[in-house]
Amino acid sequence: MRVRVLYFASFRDAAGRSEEDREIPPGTRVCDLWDILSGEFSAFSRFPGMPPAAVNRLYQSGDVPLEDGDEVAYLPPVAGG
Amino acid sequence: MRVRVLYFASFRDAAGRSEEDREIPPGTRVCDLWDILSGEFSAFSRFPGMPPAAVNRLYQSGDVPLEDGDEVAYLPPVAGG
Amino acid sequence: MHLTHEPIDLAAFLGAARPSDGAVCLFVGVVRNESEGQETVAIEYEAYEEMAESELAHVAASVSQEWPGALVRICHRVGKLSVGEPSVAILVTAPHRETAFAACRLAIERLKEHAPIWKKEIRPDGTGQWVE
Amino acid sequence: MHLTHEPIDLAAFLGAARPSDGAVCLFVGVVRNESEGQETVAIEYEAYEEMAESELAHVAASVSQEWPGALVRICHRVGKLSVGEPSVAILVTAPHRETAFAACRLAIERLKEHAPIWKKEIRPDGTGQWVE
Repeated sequence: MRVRVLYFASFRDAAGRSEEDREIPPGTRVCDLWDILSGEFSAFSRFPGMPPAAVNRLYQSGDVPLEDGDEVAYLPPVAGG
Repeated sequence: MRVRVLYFASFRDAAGRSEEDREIPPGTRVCDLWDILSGEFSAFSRFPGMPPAAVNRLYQSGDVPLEDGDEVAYLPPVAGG
Repeated sequence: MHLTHEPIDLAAFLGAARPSDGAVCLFVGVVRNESEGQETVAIEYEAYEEMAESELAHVAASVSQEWPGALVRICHRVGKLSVGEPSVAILVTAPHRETAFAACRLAIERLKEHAPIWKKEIRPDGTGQWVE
Repeated sequence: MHLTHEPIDLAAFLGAARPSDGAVCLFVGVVRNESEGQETVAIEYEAYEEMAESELAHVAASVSQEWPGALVRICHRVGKLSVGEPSVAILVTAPHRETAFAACRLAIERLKEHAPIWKKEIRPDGTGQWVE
């Protein structure tokens, strides 16, 4: 199945892209996709554990299984205000 | 000696005037003048003790002696804001 | 830092912050349509004006001293105000928000405690009642 | 309740209070000229815009629920801001000042914790640094 991954701020810089589509196996959870990405983008591994993640624009925990067509974003530490 | 007395808000209503000059004996203190006024204006006696007082636009305690030419005001409970 | 007989212009009151300021906190007191269950159509504010001016300046100075970095401005209206009109505005700019919030809150509390200002609530039948 | 790419117009943001409101508290975050001792000439704000919109709405709704009577409005700027420009504005109107202050403070804390917004501080030499 296929999900859309968004990258923001320092994660965008680290990944060298702001978004992409990813093919992942059915049953892949939010935390599993993070493991895949942090294996690929070495700068991600400076984060101990998974950063906050959003699926379809809502915060979700790592054990949530992804579904085909989901929009997924891992969020570097926020700094609004 | 002579002092100027100012009345505000409910004290003005009770005294029926907003200001007046008063002849007082030398040595009269802030609290003494209050006793004189509250003997005269019965509505003032609803206040237990002397209300906050200002002499020449500064808060002063009751035991401060008045001087000729002072501007004196007894202040009903304030309600700014 | 002043009393005014004219409506408070909040947009004008919101001046520019200093370059080192990261936070602005503005408090505005507004005439409400009721007070302790009684309908209010207007409020008449009266002040011992010369003394109130100096007390407002003193409030601003004392708050700035307790919250270093806070710049405090205060404006209080006198006269007859309709429901919805601002009676008081307090503007604090500061490097950080903790200071801005705390100083603004302290300023309005001090003002309410010390400023020689009184208000008379006007009821729908035209009678007035001093708030004491 | 929104993100904007245009400068925040504080005068326009300060809307009319409800007749039962006696207190207005406005917080404004402003770009500072320094951060932890380093000079800053500008800040670039970036947001996960669709999500940030819904998170800001959620912050406002949750604060109103915790402080009954508080009406909360939030506006956050995105893009490149110069020193002195407002980055965020939070307006709370409420019957009483305790609620207005507390709700305004809670809203900015929640926003800083939850809104998917990032900032990059721009130094005088043109380099940028994400604040994390």
